Amino acid sequence: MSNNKNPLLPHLATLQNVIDLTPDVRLFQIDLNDADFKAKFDYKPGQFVFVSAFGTGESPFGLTSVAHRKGPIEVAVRKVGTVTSSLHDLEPGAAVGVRGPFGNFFPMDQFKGKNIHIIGGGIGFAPLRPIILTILDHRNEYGDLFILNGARTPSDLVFANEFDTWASAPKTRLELTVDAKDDKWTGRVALIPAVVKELQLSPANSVAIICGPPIMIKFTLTELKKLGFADEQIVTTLEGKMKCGLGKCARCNVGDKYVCKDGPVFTFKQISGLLEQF
Amino acid sequence: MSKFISKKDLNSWLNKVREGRRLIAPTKVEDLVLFKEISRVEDIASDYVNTDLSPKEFLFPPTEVLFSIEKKDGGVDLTPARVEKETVIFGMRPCDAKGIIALDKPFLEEPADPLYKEHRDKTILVGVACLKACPECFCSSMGGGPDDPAGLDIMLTEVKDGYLVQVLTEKGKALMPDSMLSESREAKPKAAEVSKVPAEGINKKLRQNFEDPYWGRLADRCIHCNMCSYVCPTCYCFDIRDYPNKGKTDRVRSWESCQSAGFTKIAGGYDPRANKGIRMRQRFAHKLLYFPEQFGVSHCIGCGRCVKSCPVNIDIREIISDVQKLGAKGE
Amino acid sequence: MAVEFQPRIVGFLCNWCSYAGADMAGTSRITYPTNIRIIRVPCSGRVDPLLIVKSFQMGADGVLIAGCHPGDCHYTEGNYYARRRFALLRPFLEYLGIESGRFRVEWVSASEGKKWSQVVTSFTDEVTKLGPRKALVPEATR
Amino acid sequence: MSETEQIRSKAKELLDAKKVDCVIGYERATDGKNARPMFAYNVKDADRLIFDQTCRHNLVRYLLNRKDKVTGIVVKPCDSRAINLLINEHQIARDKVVIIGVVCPGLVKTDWNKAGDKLRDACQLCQQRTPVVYDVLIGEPKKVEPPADAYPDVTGMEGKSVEEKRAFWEKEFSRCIRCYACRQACPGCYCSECFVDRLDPLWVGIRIAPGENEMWNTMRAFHLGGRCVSCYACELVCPVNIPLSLLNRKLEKETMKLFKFQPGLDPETPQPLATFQKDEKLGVAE
Repeated sequence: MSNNKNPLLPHLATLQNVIDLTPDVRLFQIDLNDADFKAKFDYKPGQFVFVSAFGTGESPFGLTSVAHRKGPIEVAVRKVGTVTSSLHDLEPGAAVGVRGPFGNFFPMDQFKGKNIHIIGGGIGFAPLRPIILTILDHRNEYGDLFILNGARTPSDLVFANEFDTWASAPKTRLELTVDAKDDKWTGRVALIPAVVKELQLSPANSVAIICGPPIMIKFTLTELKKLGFADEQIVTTLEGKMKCGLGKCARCNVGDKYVCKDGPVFTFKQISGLLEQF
Repeated sequence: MSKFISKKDLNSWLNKVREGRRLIAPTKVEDLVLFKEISRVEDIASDYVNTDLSPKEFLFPPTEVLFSIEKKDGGVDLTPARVEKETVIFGMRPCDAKGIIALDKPFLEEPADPLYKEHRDKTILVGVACLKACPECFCSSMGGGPDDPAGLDIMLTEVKDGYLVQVLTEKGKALMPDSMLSESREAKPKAAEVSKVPAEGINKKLRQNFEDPYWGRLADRCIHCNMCSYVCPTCYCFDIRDYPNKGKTDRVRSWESCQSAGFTKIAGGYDPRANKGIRMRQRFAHKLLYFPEQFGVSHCIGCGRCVKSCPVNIDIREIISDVQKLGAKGE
Repeated sequence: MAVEFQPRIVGFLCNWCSYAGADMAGTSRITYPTNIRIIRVPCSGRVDPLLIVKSFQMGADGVLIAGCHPGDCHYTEGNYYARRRFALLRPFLEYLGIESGRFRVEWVSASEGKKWSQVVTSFTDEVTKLGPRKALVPEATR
Repeated sequence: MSETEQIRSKAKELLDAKKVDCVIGYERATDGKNARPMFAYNVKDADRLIFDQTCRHNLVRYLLNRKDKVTGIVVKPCDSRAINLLINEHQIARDKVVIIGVVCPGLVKTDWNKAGDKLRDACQLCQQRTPVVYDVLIGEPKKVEPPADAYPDVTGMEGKSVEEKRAFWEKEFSRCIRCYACRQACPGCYCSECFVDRLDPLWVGIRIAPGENEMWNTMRAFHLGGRCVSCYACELVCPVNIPLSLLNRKLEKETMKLFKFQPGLDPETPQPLATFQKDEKLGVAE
């Protein structure tokens, strides 16, 4: 049933696999049922989809996979509300709905040749993973890759199973930090802004991409500014309550811009120019 | 020379139109005048200036099933909802037609909302010009007028024992062919005298005074119910959830208002518009700034319903003139 | 032969007394009508009026609440609050057009299996006499 | 000196002496006939304060947003009972409120752009023309003889058959558009998350339809059982004129019958549903 006509009608898909990333975050690998829609389904890092848990509703989730790897669509879902809880109850093989892809995307071509700093907090790290995968798959087109992944506790660090591949990749540095350690943790225990300050990240020919809880973005932003990062060098992806994803239902507006259509990716130059603070 | 139809012919026309269609018209409910489905033409109210609620609910209902979800042999089947019957909305005022033009913008702009489109295609709008204005309406300041037929399929203007008729669209002609109408030399009566509001360039002034403490002070009074958005003919915010319905599941869309707490709360609990003043500003910024700049037409049509029903008299006319005066400080 | 009306009854039973009483009825082979769907709650004081009104709204023909006799409450005062709450709720439901015969509160201790069966039997008869309750089936559209 | 002048001078005095952060009162609405709430932050604002028989809002609700500031407030007798309710429920502190009580002349039936002169039915039945709590009283205390039956409308409703009651409420609730103005106007409705907004458990749901409307209206009223001070704020704001006081006052009548308690008379007595007597006979499971 092609439904390019009906923007609110989801495309049917099947839950191929469910991987537990943390006690309350699950990675859902989704396979679109409709063959030609699946073939046409192209998306870029930073874009998002609405995933339907039939019987409860639908919610927007940042895509955490990359299209060029031709695998299933991947979204990381933290169990926090009714739709996410219903999704967490699903077993592989269950039917779900997908709408999208929506929104703009990280300007990967503008990142080319630059040193990339990825700073993600908690589940906020998930929409940044596609940038890492794109860089690792086209390693020589980009400068140094610095990845800072923070979380409340060690077991809350997402994509832990990929840390080794990232850390051993060429010109790539992986730093992890937690707010509170458990008995097995030997790494860094500090808030993300403090780590950014401690590591004295250099703004030269660099871009910093932040995503996480608003409080973390706020303080990381000040640290990056102190290190000399200009507003247009700092990029983030905003979160908003959304219902359509098409820039029409006026639900996710920040001032006169829509997070779902003019975003979710914004540079901080754009954000400070917005009529309404986020 | 204009067309004319007598009251008697109009009533028999309405009875004929009612067969196989839904006839919606203003009728007295308690001491309100509401648009309701009419079973007897005599129930149609005539001594009203405008209805308490707008006809929006017949194109964008308070609650509607978008599609139903049926789990069948391992898979899932989605059946979009359809609009079966044609509807005739009779007795609308020109401002409500302007409201529907504004409502068309978000819903019919590509990619269009097919359910709204079906409602719209299957609805015939029959308006009656205003010979008397409400004390709180100001349509002529917002791009409309008491006798402006824009958006209507048929426009009636009451004269002695009948109506002057303007058939404006094919849909109107199909329902009211010229053969039914007689000629009349009756002069068109003077349209109602509508109060003015200084809405010119309000979007620029609003942009300049976005951070003014005016909004915080205004929000003191507001109790943040959903009434202004629900009585407004052009507000279109909605919420979507699934509901079990006899074995199947319905995806339901219902009205929602930007004034209720939690309207913009996101997962994890952060709410960018938890502050009452910011929520208040959002309503009037969307009405007078964002929507006009995105869709090129005013989102407030000056019907005055929010002015009339607001429990604490948050009056958009007063706000427009206040914000215009605020402009002095800006650039 | 018209299908004889079988009322759907929802029962909220306090875990320490009435639920045990119903168990007692079962173990001593005392039968009672199966129209009642039993929901176990920690205490009759836990029964939120929302639960009762929601049951009626979703089509229940009768709602029964059973708890410990005043003074026996495992939590000392749960049934005292419940007694006041339902004393106020009953006339209110009647005022809204839900016959008071459809809403009953009983104190049934863990040893009163017999009384439990009588309560359910008499309540089922009473609700059967009152007939099906025309619940407001949630219409999708107005 | 008229009530308006007395209120203005009292407000100016309080504002001048910086005793209050602001005075909440009434000013003329934009239809030139009715009153609307107003916040006077300085002496100049205080000149817009008025008081007449169209001052229908219960302003006590606004105190809930100003718990940390000292606020002056104009209250009618029914509103003043709401202050006792909120103090009893530890929502506001008595020392944070300077109460300008007004002996009430009774309110007139008003509507947008219309201010009649016929006393509202509620005010004809009113048994309390003098505020129950105040720091300053405007007007002479007035004693009112309680009418024989203080609840004629409720008694009338009780007399109806089950089918008639069922049909009546079904018709009334089906008009509800769930704008929640009744909740937002009520001084007793201040839950951080209302049961109607809960998604888990889904008590009501977002559908604006008869079934959900009945659930909403029934439970909103019951949550005020033994608490509602009969200020009629909910009924006054309903855009589709649902007779909400007919619901609330049934609970008020039952509360008086069962527990001999009228909400809002003093801030100490615990509300009926928040307390109990061990051996009281209430006709439940007897």
